Amino acid sequence: MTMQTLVDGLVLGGLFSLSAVGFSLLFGVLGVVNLSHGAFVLIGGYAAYTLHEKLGLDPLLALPVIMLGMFCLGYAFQRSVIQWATKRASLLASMLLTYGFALMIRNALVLIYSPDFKSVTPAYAFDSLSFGEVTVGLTRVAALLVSIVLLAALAATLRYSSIGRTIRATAQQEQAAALCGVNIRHVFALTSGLSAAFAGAAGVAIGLVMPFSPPDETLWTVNAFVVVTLGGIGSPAGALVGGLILGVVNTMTAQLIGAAFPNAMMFLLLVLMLVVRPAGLLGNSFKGSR
Amino acid sequence: MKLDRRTVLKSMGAAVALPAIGRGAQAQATETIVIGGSVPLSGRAAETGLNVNNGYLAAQKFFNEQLNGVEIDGKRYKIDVRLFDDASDPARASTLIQRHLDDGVQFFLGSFGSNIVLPTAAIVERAGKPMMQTGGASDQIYTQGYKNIFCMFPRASRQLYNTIEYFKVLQPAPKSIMFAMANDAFSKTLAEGAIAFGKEKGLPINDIVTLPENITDASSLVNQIRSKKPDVLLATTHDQNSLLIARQLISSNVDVPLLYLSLGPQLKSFRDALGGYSEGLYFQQFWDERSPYKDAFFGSAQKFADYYRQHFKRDIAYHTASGAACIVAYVHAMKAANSLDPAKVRDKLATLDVESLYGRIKFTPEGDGDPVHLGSTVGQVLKGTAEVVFPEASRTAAPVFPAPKWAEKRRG
Amino acid sequence: MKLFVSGRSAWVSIAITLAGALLFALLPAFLSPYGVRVGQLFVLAAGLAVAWTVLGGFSGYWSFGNAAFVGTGAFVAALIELALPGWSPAGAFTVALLAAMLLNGLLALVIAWPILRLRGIYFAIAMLGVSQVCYELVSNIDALRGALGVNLIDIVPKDVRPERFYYWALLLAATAIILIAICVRHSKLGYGLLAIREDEDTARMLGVPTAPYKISAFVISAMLTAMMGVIYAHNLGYITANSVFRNEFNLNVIVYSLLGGMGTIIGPIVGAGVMTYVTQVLLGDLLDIHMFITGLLLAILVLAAPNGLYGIYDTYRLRLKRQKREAGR
Amino acid sequence: MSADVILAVRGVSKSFRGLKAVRDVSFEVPRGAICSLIGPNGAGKSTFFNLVTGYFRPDSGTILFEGRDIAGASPVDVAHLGVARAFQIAKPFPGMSVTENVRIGALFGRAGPRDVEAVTQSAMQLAGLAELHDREARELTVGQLRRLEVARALAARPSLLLADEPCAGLNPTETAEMVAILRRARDAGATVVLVEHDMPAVMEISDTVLVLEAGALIAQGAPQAIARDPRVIAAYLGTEE
Repeated sequence: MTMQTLVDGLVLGGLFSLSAVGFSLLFGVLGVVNLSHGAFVLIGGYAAYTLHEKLGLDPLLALPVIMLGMFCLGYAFQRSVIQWATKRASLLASMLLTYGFALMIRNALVLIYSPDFKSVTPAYAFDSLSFGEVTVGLTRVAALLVSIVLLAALAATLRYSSIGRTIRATAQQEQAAALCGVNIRHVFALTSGLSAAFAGAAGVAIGLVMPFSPPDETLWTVNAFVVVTLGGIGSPAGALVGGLILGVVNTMTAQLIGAAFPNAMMFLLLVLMLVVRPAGLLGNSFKGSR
Repeated sequence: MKLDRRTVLKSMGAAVALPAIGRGAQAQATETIVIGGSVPLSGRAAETGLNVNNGYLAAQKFFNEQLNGVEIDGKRYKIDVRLFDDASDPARASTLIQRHLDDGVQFFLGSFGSNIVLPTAAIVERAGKPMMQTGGASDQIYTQGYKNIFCMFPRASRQLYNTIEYFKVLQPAPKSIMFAMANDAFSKTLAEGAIAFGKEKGLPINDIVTLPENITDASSLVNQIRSKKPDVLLATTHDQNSLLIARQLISSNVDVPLLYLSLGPQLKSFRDALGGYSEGLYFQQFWDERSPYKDAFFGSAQKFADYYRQHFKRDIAYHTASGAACIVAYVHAMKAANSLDPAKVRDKLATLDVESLYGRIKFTPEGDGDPVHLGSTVGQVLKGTAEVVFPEASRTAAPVFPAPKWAEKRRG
Repeated sequence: MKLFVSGRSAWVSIAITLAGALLFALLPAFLSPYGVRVGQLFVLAAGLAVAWTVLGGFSGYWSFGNAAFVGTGAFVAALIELALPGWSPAGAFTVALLAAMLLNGLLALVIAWPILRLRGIYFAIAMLGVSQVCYELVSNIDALRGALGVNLIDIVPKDVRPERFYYWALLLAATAIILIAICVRHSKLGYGLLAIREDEDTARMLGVPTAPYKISAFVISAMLTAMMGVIYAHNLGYITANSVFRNEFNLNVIVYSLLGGMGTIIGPIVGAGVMTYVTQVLLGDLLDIHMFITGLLLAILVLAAPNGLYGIYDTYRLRLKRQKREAGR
Repeated sequence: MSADVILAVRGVSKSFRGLKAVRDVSFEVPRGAICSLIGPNGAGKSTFFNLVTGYFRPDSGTILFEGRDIAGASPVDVAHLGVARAFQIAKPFPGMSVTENVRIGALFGRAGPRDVEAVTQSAMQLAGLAELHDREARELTVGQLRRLEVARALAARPSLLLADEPCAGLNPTETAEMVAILRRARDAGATVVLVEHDMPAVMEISDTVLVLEAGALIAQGAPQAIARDPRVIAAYLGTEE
């Protein structure tokens, strides 16, 4: 039973990781806390729903398309709105700006898709995999795999590609990078695009596993907060660690303390972690932990 | 659907001022009965809020367009339902209800969610105006001594009486029953009322699990079911959570002979999402369009449903019907009182006993729905449709117990 | 020791506040009950925003979790009233109010020590977490009744209309909050907090005892917020955790300050007035897009007037001052 | 240690991640002196200020202020003992008037609560800011800001004033004014230690000059002697290797 709980937690954690990595990246590189992150996640979910309903496209096949679309959205969001806000106001004020966008997106989703829950259920949604005593839903395993593959791909991109190197350099030494001829605005927008693309991917994975409705955006934003605070800022590894811990804490609390308490435990952990080690277990991969 | 403040005021003026001043001058102009209220159209409760909203509006449309209004004391009136979005914010709801009161609205419709309904009910009660509502069933509302607040549902703790009766007659008798309740006022009262009644009836209620109000993972519940193997799981959860629980039970291949999800399987979208796996699921059934109810205005439950479908795109739900029934109840009471005096209409509401599209409308002295006539029946998904299986008097199909296992459904 | 450092302007502000409060106290005579209820929302918003300002505006520590104190205050009061069944309403209410403020002060004191070591965005996140923890605990521990909800005693005197009574109660509380904020602002504590906001390290080198000052401001802010929460809850009469631990309480107070002018006392009051009018009156009729418009307004506010209305006024005032000086030469 | 030594630094070292910013520095500053700390960029001058004001804790050594070891004491305590610092990049509180800025210095300094106003006024007088009293800090020029910075530090009634490049970026008139202000500060009872690059100003004002290079103290003495010291010249011009 404990094994089952552990596995359930890890699978759930994979989703948390993927849903937080974009938030983490934006926070780490730009310092922007994007309160509309959860709304971006949901846009991904609804996109998967629409493609599945209208075109019969399997969510896993739709994933690249959705990520591409979300990338463009994120790029434009940074170049048009966030950039303006961070320049004219403060980073804290940009939090309010993104909150405003979260409200707008949520309202728009209600108008377009109605407030009813939606779910994406391909034929394999009800199948499961068993390993001895442990049974896990197939879609959950698929979501976990998607998370790991995408997080690894992101880590590799950041580490080895020239874009990734530029992003890391810019995050560490914004002015130096600018002096070296890096187009900071472009790099920031690329980061924002990546962030949104991963939010979208998380939305697809979430849509595959559970029903969702517009008010859920708050949930995914808050989860991203907790994951980043636990794991560390700005790195796929931090998001993975934070997400997996959160997932396991979630299922273990439900099992051992009571099904109603995972959220309380999660936020307690968040506050404790902030107090003990504000930059998370793996620290801020860009700016040096405080 | 947007309301323009000026037209609101104008028609308020028509409704309120005219009866007092000379009637003759504007006799040919159609007068209106303004019914005000709020619904949550944004926030978590928006889904049901929209159903309630559409029920109100469908009835309004029907009365005005099909019946050319209603005749009371020899005069014809159009019904004018004025709603606003309270965004599930009790302070906002109170403020806007006050605006309706100030504008002279005499009759009120309720919002959804007891923490919204109660503060607004207090204001309306104090003003001595009646409120018909279909969204606040928590017991707290009915222990305040309010005289003007009427609900289409029995208070939450009484809603599952039929369900418990059904568990009592199950063959073979269940050896263990597990409850899972979402942690919100309604779901909790619903479950606790049922648990108390069930224990009184000697049912083996062995496990009670409290879930968060919104869940992203039901694996701990699934694991408990796996290890405790209850014969019955009764979950008082909202539909999104119900679907998650069902999906995780299916994909974990954990069977329960009687899986009862209070909210969820009523909805077509829920059954579609589960496909064949929804077969045999139980739920709390308040209303079915095939119910044999006669309605003095719509004709029958079925005719109401047909009318609704002609004019509204959104799927019909029991809250749509109960919302429409609120207006129907008002019209019956107004006709019986032969007056638009809110105090007289209130008195007639209190003694109302009439069959409607939604069922036989009759309230307890505290104002909630009569648990026998307005209580829920036991529903089950059979061959893809939502049937009523208990009590036998209203049965549309015979229950299947134990329900087929997931593995059997998987094979098709 | 002198109460105020800048004595004259403090007394002027206090006089203006008292005059303003008196004026507002007379308003119900001219307003419809609906107007009075809108007034309630405004006074509530202003009180909460000024209470937030004592920490957030003065010291620059933006709390994104003041709903924790609104909600904890409301539930502490409700539960204490439940525990005092035989008492007169006024007596039970007084005890409940004082206990709620005291307990919130204690709560703030306990979490202040670790949390106020965090700066900027980390403090903001931590407070968001604190408010969520409080919400989850109140909802999920049955004894606290957050899920089932709890009734509060009726404290309205027989011959007073409830909307007026609560308008005056909220106004009284908000006035007290504003007066306390003025005292803080013009005292040594206030100057220290401003120094912390501008540059905490510099402040320390100037000898500002930063840690005790921040904690004091935090505790004051928490107690004042709880006071508003208790009255708000009584006004509703029945609360669940969802009625008082509202995200709006976390974020709107910041919006009011940003809109009106961060760091000032008049700013959040003006901001609360404008936002209450816009969201409750102008957008009261809009059924399905008021959330969208609120979001849009927020975005426009941050983008177009990052320093708020006060910032616009301030720029204008500086220009006037300069022109006057140049003309005088 | 004789009574008229206000600051005695003994064997102080500080390193950051293996980089030695200050290595084994010892010197004394007599009460009532004006003492300049010079050296190339990165020589450890600012680190040294940070050590004295309690912003950093030295790895080893003692810092005796009026006979009391303040190494590792918190900045607040150091300030209360009577050490004030004027920053190189002026950090006034921009939304406040000149008077309010100076008043903060007085409030948290060593003046009694009843003397705050008098101290504020006299510090503004001393720094030549009386005319600008109601100007807001953000309206000031660089030179005025620098004077505000010094006035705020002096309002704390320090017995030791640490001034971080008070003349940087000032024109000759403003520099002369600043030199006069620092002299008046000394005459009012504060010992002054400054870090400065402006050599003519250093030569004019200092009683003693200390030269740091790569974290080590390489020379100290009267200004004229220092100007001729070959090690100092080498440090500034670079040795030919």
